[in-house]
Amino acid sequence: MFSRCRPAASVLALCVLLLAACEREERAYRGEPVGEVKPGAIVQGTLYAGEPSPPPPQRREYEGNAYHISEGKRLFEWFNCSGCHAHGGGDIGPPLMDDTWIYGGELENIAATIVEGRPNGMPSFRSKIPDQQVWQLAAYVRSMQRAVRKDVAPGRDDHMSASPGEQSQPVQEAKPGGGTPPSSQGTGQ
Amino acid sequence: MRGFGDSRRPQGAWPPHPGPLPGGEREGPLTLTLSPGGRGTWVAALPLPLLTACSGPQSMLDPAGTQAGHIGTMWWILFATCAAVYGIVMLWLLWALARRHRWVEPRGVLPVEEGRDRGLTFWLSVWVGGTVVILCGLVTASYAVDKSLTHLANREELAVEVEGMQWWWRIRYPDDDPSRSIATANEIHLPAGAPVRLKLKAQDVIHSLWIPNLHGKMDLIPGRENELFLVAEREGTYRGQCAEFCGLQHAHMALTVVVESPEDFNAWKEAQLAPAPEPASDEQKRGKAVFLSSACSMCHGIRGTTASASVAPDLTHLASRPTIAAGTLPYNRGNLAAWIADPQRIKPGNHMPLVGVPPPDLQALVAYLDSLK
Amino acid sequence: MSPKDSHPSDELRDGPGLNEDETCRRLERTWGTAPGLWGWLTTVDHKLIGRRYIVTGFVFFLLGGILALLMRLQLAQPEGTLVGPDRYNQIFSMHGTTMMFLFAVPIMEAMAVYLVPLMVGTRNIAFPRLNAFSYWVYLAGGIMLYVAFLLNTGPEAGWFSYVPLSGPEYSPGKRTDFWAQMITFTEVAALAVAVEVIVTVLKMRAPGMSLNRVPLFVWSMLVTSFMVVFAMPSIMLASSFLIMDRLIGTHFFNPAEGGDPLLWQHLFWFFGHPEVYIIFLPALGMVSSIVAAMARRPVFGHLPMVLALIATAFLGFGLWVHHMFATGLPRLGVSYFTAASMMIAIPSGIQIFCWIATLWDGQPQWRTPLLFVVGFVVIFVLGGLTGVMLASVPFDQQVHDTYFVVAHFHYVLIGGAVFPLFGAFYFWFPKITGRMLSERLGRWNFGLFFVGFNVAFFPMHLLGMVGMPRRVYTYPAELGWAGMNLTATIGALMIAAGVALFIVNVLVSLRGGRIAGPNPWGAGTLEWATSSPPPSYNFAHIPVVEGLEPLWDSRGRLPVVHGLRVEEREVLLTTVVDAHPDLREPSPRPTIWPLLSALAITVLFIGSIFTPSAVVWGSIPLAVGLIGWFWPKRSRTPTEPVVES
Amino acid sequence: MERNFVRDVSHLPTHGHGPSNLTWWGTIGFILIEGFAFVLAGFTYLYLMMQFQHWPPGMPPPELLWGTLMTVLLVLSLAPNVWAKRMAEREDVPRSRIAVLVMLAIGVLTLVIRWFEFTVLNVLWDSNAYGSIIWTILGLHTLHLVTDVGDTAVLAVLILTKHGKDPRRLGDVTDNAMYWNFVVAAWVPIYALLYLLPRAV
Repeated sequence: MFSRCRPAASVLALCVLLLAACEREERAYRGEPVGEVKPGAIVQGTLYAGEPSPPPPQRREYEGNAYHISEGKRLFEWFNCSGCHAHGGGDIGPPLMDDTWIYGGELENIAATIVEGRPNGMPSFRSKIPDQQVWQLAAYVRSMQRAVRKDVAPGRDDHMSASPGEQSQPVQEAKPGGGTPPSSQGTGQ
Repeated sequence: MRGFGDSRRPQGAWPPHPGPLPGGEREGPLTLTLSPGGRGTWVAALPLPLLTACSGPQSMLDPAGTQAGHIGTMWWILFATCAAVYGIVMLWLLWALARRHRWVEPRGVLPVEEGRDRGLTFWLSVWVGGTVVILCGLVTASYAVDKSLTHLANREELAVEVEGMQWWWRIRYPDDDPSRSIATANEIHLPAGAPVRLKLKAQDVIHSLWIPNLHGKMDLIPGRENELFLVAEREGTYRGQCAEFCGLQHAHMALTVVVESPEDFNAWKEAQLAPAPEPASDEQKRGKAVFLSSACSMCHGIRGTTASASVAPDLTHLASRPTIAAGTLPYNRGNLAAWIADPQRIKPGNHMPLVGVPPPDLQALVAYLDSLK
Repeated sequence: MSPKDSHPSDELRDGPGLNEDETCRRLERTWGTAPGLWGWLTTVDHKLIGRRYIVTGFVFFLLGGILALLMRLQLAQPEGTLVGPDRYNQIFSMHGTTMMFLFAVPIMEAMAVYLVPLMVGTRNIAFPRLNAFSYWVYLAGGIMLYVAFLLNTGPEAGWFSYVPLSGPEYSPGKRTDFWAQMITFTEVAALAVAVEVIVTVLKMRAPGMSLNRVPLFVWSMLVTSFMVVFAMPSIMLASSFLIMDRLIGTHFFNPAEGGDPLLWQHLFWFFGHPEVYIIFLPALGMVSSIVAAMARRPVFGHLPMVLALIATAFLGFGLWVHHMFATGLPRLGVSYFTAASMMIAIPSGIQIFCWIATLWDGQPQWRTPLLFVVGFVVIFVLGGLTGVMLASVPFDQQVHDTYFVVAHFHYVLIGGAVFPLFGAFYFWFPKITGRMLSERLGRWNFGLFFVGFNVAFFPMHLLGMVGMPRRVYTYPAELGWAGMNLTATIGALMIAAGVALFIVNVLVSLRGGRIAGPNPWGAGTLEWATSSPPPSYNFAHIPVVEGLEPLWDSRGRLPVVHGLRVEEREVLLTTVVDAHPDLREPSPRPTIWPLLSALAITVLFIGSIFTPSAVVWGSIPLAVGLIGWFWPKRSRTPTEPVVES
Repeated sequence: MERNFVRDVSHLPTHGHGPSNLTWWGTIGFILIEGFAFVLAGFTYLYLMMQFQHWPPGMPPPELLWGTLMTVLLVLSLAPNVWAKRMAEREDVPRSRIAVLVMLAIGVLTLVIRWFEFTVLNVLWDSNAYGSIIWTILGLHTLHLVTDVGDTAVLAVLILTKHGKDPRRLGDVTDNAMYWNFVVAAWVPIYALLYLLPRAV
């Protein structure tokens, strides 16, 4: 049985979603670089931090925007990320769909991982991938682990044995800091 | 700085930095002229008055191939028939309105006279009969022309693979010997008089290849392979364009078709087979290094170098092509630099990102790319 | 059970036994809509809903027109910079979507909602509550689409939304989902009206109006409604497939998993081509009405006209592939569609012949409606002939998806549907409002529209042949298209001026137009037998029909039946073919439930864009709404129970 | 305009059965619409079938048990359904009440069987186009079952209370019976398409 306020709450949620529409639908194909990807400490996310700091602007700009995430999805194939991460399922590289993050699961962590590279195989793409595309890729990776809103997450793609699409999965928060290096991980070995 | 000075608009200082370039997204492409003569003459055609607009680099009324010729004939048949029918209807309408009518008092009603209506019924059956005869004629003509389009299909001499991408054309000349196949982009060279089969594919969305001077259009559909069979007869440079709406930059998805003598065609083909020339000057060498170490090589390939990506146009002989960005700009160094500096202003939404190459590197990069004849 | 066939003497009925003023007063009390907002929200009067439908449809016409102007301004010069590609794509998608789904079909059905019950001589449309529901759903769908558009979530893949471009991978975000749900809204509305019109025409005609005496406009709406019934399921299915592909990961259009992008095109055009006739056939009916009244004689060849309508409807379902000539389908199969597409010129030719013959034999009255009819013939015949050209596969391969096609279908749709519609506005405005539109402004309106239209669209034929594809947001200067594009833009501005003049005319005439009287044109069909505007009960007594043009046949002394109750809403049902009186059927009273159900279904549809579970929880309020709607209520006088349908 | 009374219609009845009712025509209208949607869905099924080399592609066809049971039940339900219609036309209120309750029970039973049917399709809607179309067709038919069961339930409440005295409720029973006939008629070709055809090719 559905509780009585469920529909009402859903209607309210719909209104909020409608207002989020502008942000979600913008096609910022020439977005001014909102923030350089800096080498920095691995942010472990608000769960670990004592005081939640305000999220950096690119979180909203990229994680809340369907176009950026879909561009990230395209680039994920173009740059052959699947070669190691196998559509996010993990192969040579660690899986990206689960909730375990070795180097932090926040957008900035993932962006830093792409730019800096990580030990045990993840190359550095510094100067190889322009900033905007790094953010797009990172936002897409976030959508793979279902950390972005459902209404911006991509649907299924037009390929073989496609996964049902990131938006069909329930939204969940990242649990950062798995701590297991990929070399000793069971998955994908 | 070849081709730089002949821009119609003031170009601003070279290198185009700092600050936004003139032109750009809000003002359209930077420059649309090209070096006089030679490549890409179609672009140089001046805006033509209405009556002479029928001939042109992208006009079905100016056929340069067998198929387009047949379709042109079909058009004139249709035009003549329909114009005659239209004339008859309009004359009759005029007569019906302007003739002396039966008198009727205000708000009165005319009685239907059996005899007059019987007369009209006779003419109605004549009218229907005439329509049927004309339509049968047109259906037959259309069918005959349609058959003639594939008349020489079994005498194929050349196969070209055309793949539509968002928003450019990948062109391949396959060969049994893989080392002799050619990959290029946004230009098709065809030997005049040779029956050619274009194999049409698409990876992303539906596109449609339309080179009106040579043939009608045919869609490129993901998951399918279509064919267009054509014989180009008249040497010249023609323009083709995507005709199926394919997203943000559907408007800037053109290609150049060069119909040339078989000798010229073979010469072009041999030239295309060669790997990219080694950079000669220091600047070019630096440009090559920039290319290989920057974002360019993530998408573009240049044969003979370590750049082997293939999601964007192959640049091995970039400088031999008449246009850049799928017909958006005529090829010249100035346009190339402007394009690399900020592709999203010239062709907003296309897949080439704003890389942000520093100005000195940009100049070297352009120098290198311009050497890829 | 004792059927309440005998009527107690205290029941009041219309007829010789009851004073005429008293009849009208009581009928008004029974059928009238309560004043104020509540009355406005609950009314089930087909005239009020029809008027509302017409005005809403016209507002969408204006919105679509503004979008068209934006496109024309952008294209007025090469490398225009008024809007960028993203905005332009949304604008042209919205223009097509608005004009097809929110203007053309609804306004044609709206005219039917208003006119058909009057023309067949009954008191209300069949299923008046469904009618109210249909309007609210349509309004909700239209508002949703425009709100989405203003929130940068307008459709971006064209009104045809070809996959894969509109699919999950290439149309990120919710833009296409809103488009697909808008389809659902408008289709639900259109299907509801279609059923109402069919049942009204088949069962509620005045006694004596056997099928061979049905006016041509009613025939055209009957045929159109049947086309709606068979065409719309196709697009509903297609848009459901699309939204499922996008939201729950089905693979209908994914070639890698056995789907096919061409499946979309088949389903879309199986709807999309009949859609053209759904828009165009009602216009033919309007032309017939106007021609008969203006030529002062019945339309020549009533039977061939009806057969032509039916033939057009049948053929209309057999041509969809001519939108797909360039997709590489097998050549031989495609040739069949060439023949079928050309054959549709035969019924169209018959109709054109019959109208011109009527004018030739009659005595044309040069009033504004006739001007629009003449404009219609001049423009539409040209559009029809380019349509014959497009049926030829080789020629179509050249001009398909170019401005030639843009010119063609604007000649067909504006010439074939909008010109008759404007003629119909001038023709029936006095019936709807009681006042005449100004003839002088009408001539200017026509002149600007006619000239502007040709200036705007004629050059596009040539533009297409010299290479300009459709749906481009800009074009290079070097191809020589600038002059013709500028001409087209000037023409578009003239059309806008013409339409603006029409609005001025309406506003001025609403206040100060000449009082029309019941039958200002001296026309012969039943809607002119009652006052202008008609009373809430349409006719004090249901007329009896003895010919095609009852008012002309009866010469001022209209035969009527009597014996319907005046204290209860009651309509007369007749047999399908001969229209013999059959039943006295109660007709529903005003109610809020259709509005509530429409709101519930709106929540369900919009909710399902964001979460599939909305289909489940959204169906609960909908079920409540429907149960409330259909729950039987006791009538005010308990002698006869009332069913609310 | 002057009027001329030519006929009195006050003796006409105020309700009828079948085609003289407006509701009957409305139901027919919606049956036409939905029936055509089924036809098009069927064509889609065949169209997609032509895209595949094997059908079903690499998985066994849906298991026969529940689908066959559904077919048998639906076909057998025609008997009480026709009986319900007759009783309503005879204006036999007590028997009509029983008939409506029987039809409601059958309707609920079909929903239970349908639940099990979904569990033995051997494919998911997002596996491939084959899965998509059979889930959609089955879902479309389930939608009709649910609608009809809901409709029958409301009708049962009406006919068992004081509203049942109204002859118009009996007209509703007739129309409801007609709609159930349609639901059954739609199922038989669907069964052939979903269960038998994959085994035949």
